[in-house]
Amino acid sequence: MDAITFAVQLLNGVQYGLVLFLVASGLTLVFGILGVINLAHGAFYMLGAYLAWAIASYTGSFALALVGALAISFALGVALEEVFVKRMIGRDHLAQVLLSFGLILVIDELRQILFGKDVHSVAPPSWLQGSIQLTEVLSYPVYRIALCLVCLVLAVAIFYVIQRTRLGMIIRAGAENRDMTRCLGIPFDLVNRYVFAGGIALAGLGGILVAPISTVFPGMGDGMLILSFVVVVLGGIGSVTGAAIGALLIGLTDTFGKVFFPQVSSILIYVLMAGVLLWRPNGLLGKA
Amino acid sequence: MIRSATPVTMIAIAAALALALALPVIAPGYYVQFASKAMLMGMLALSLNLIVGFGGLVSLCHGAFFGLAGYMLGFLTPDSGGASLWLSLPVALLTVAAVAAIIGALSLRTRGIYFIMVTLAFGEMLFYLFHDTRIGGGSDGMYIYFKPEIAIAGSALLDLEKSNTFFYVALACLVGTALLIRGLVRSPFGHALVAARDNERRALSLGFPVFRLRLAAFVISAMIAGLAGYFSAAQFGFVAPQLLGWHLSATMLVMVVLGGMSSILGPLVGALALIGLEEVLKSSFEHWKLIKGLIIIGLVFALPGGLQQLAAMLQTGSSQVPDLGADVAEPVPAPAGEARSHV
Amino acid sequence: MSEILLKATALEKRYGGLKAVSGVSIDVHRDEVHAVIGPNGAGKSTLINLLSGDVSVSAGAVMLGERDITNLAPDRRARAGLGRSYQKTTIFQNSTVFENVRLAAQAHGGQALRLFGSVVRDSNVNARADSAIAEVGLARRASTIAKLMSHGEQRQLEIAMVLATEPKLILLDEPLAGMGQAEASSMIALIGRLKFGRAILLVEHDMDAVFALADRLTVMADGAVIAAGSPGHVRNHPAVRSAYLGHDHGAAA
Amino acid sequence: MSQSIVSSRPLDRRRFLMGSAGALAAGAAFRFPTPAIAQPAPLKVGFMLPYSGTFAKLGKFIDDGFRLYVEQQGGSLGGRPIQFVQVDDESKPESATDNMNRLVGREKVDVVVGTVHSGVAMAMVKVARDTNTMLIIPNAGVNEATGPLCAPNIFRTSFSNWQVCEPMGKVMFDEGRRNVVTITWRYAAGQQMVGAFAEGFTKAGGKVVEELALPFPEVEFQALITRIATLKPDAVFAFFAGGGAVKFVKDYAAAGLNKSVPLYGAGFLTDGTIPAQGEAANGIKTTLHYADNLDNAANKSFLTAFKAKTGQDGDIYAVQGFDAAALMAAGLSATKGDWGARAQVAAAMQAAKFDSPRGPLSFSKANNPVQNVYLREVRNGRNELVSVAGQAVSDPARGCRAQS
Repeated sequence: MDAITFAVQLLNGVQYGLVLFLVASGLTLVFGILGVINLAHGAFYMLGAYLAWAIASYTGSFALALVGALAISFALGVALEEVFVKRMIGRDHLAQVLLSFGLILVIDELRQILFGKDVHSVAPPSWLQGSIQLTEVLSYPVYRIALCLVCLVLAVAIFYVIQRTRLGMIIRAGAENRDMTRCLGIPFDLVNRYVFAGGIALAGLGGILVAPISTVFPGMGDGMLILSFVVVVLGGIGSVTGAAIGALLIGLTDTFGKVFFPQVSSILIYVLMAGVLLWRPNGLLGKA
Repeated sequence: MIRSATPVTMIAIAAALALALALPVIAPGYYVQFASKAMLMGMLALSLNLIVGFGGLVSLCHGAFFGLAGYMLGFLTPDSGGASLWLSLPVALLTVAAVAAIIGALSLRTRGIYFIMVTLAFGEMLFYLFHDTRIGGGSDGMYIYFKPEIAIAGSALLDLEKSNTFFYVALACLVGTALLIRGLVRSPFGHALVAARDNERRALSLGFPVFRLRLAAFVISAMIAGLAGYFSAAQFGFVAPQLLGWHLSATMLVMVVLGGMSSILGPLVGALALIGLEEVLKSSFEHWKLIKGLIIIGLVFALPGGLQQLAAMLQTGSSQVPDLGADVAEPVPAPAGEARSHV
Repeated sequence: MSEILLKATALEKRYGGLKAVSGVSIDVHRDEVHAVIGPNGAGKSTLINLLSGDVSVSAGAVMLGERDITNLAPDRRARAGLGRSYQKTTIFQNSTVFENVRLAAQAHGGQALRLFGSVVRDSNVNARADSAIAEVGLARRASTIAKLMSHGEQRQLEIAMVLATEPKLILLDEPLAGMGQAEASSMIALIGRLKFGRAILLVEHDMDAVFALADRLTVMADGAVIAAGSPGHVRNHPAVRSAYLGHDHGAAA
Repeated sequence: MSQSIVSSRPLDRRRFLMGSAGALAAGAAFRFPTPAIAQPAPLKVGFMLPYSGTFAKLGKFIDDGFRLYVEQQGGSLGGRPIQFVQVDDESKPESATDNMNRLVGREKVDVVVGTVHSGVAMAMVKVARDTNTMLIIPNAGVNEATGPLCAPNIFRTSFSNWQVCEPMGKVMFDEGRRNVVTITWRYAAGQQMVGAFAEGFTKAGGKVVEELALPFPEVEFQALITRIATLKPDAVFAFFAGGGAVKFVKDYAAAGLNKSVPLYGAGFLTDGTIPAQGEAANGIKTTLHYADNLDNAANKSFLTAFKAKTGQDGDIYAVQGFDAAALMAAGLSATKGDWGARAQVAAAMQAAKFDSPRGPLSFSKANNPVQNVYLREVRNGRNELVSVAGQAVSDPARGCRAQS
């Protein structure tokens, strides 16, 4: 493998990892702050992609699809928090598993009623449709590069919010000690609501951004859910930095695994996970 | 801990057993096959409840053990005829036990939500192992053209190809499973397992080896799931990676909660109720999964004690909502009594 | 002097850069109550957790009799003969007194984890449970559900559970916490009886109880031992007075 | 489409008897009532097709094609009225045996028509063999169904995976391609198609440089496309279907490879997917047993009738459903509607020859179609006929022991 192909494969891996991070960060935040396990996370990823497709094919504008699908995802998150999740805080994990499993079935079936079950593709905005010539035979799609940049910017934004803002301070304090935060007079219910909705929005955003380079299809959420779980387990529950490390590790393992060990590529990430668990049962950056 | 069965329960069990024994005589063939399938799912729910209900460990990789045993039968079935049950069943179960021991040893190092996520990930690992590699036919699955043969000294003892015979074998397995779990729960082992669920730290400080205890329960439970998977594969003659996926594991959890986790037979009732409900919904509604999803959500909020709670509510008219209570207990329970602040 | 049942040397526990316990050495003899006192945050509970194995040590060694138990998990220490009670009562609330104690007796039997056979019919276990219940004076309450009893009785039950595991050494973490006057005095009497044939390490805030029970005393502050010796010696130790008066007036009350 | 079992009410026995009595009373008393006068019992056809999931559209078109033929015959085949029962197989192999048992055991259908997904079809073949139920496969190309698992009661009106790909080997060699990379999903259909192509291609003298594969139905192709760019082959032979085909063709073009390394494939790469693929599909050459602009009378009248019935443009899936009904008609006509005479029915079906919309169609000893395979190229948004890649291609039916 020559240097340029290696670089391109590296880029492929990083790009995949960045998308994983985007989705998994939502999952890890919701768990870290609300203490709620959300198996329906992948379903919201899938829903984001379908919403983007529906809006894009109705309006013809990717920008509108992005904004619209994101807003709907967020609103859905707020509504679900109000109706269901609020009652879940403090309930045992089994109840949370069952609730989110029920939600998966409901969301999947509603999607089928609203959008059908066909496979669709979404066109990227026209100014991102070209490719950049890399070698004499290989070009790299501009949209993929743009996607990398957008994910990077979002990652930085997430870190900034958590590390530097008052909201982030409350979020960190809440993850550290829920009772204490409540005592300090912080509107915890409000924080919960927006963190949950934000988590859902991140999953939806992942689906929206991936729609132009992937296809939009019914089962797309399932694979993403499992990968996000592995990312969170690897990185440590509640740790956004851990999720970033985990996501990049998996993106690179998967990409290079496909090239070097095509037969077992999808097992490799689980081997990686098992190895990390042997070493650190609570993930790379998880609290002991 | 475990309540003794009331006379009413005993009568109900006896009646259900009598009905089951008579079923092949009174019901058409399709329903006998359907009942066999339902009983195998019931075994699965019973096995899962050993670790969820009595062990307090929410596992999302039980489907993988179910599927793995089925695949083992597939591997052991020759092209020309059925595999010998005496050989293939122990091999399948021991394989499941070995895999469960490894997965359990890794996952039981974690607690609570981590345990759920890790078991989910390991279950999916097995799913992808069969889905993405060519062993076992990859995503196409694998066909088992002959049912296992039960023979002694070369002469066939039971012919599993006959659906009535298969039904009785499945029934025997189910009854055996129920008795086994009843025995386990009442044994010193079962008491220690429940103690570890209720208060892990106390159980440790009394000297119970909680890790080994849970690992043993995990492996036993996985082997029962494997037994169900073995016969399920034999019944359908086909195994696919989807059998190992977490959707099956989650459905099993629904059965357990629906039936009620506090009793030995509750999950069996839950399994039969859910499968029967699905059969009815499937043939009546286009979007039956929507209804199934809503039922599950309703179960979580309105009936966390399952059908048992419903029965109790009908009897007493109360509607107190207990929690599912099958979580890994906090290491330290709330202080007892009216502890005064100390001088 | 009688046999040393527990000997801890230079125990240390670090959390990150913070030393919760450092350089603590302590021993307990047979037939003795050795009390550990000190202001809140002195590291007494951490010490007990280090001895019982609930918390792993960063440095130092713990010997139970002749056996090095430094790296054993809590359950193995328990089987080696170390029993403990917790600051907050940890019993199985929905079980009866007898069931609670039987469970503890079972843990110490030869067949603690037998897969088959009913627990209910194991006569050896039942007999040991009965005698532990009798020893703490709960015989009349044997079939009462634990959560229905008074706080004091629950603490007695917890001690019965510890006894049923037939420990050589008992760690008691604030056994009098939350008790009224009458309950406290009967608990003090109970602890006084328990030490014979065993050894007891007691962490307690109630100074009257400590001085009534302790054969020897160790005083901790800021994670370290500041004084040790007989009650009389400790009572007049200047470092002890300053530690209590300087840090925490209330605790010495 | 409903997932439920929808069954039109069967003529019950009581009404049937009254009808016969009425005919007697109406002045035909001196003639013996013959089966031709009494309304014959309807033949129960069980559709086990994907009415939901990725292949839902394919299932619907097969269903419509079949019904179109039956309607053209006035609602009956060989004099027997036809009654339909539907089961949605959801393209899930794990529920296939269950669904098949439901049709055979509970609904007691006379014949099962299905399905699209090869894994599901395999399970159906198994039950059909065990219960000796007549099965007509209107799509799934899995070689085994008319290979090692062939049986007198199992027919196929579509293709075998081998059949549609093997001719492509010679075509590509004749176009000057010598070193080729193949890419597909790692599952039976993909391996059989790529294997058949490799067989034809190496026989012609070409060399397969590398066989790339990824798990079904994964669609993250980027790493493998980069790999192709590194290998720089003369051409690529690909098999994907549905959403995967759309994405692969688009990614391939986005990477700029379509300009330097021409893409060939099995027909499914561009069948029914061109609207979603858009410009990226232009110039892709594929082989299949059908092309959008086949110029024969049967095809023209079929497309017109299908459009009139459903309002949609017919395709190969509709043709396969249509031919499944035609095949049954051939069997029933030979016995004057007596489905019970199974040996004669099967013999007549195997001997059937008719002008299908896809061209001349007959059947091999293994009950697989013998048909032309066409080379097509994507132009003007459709798969246009280039040439006949193989005349009357017959699957070798390897491992089939039922061949007499």
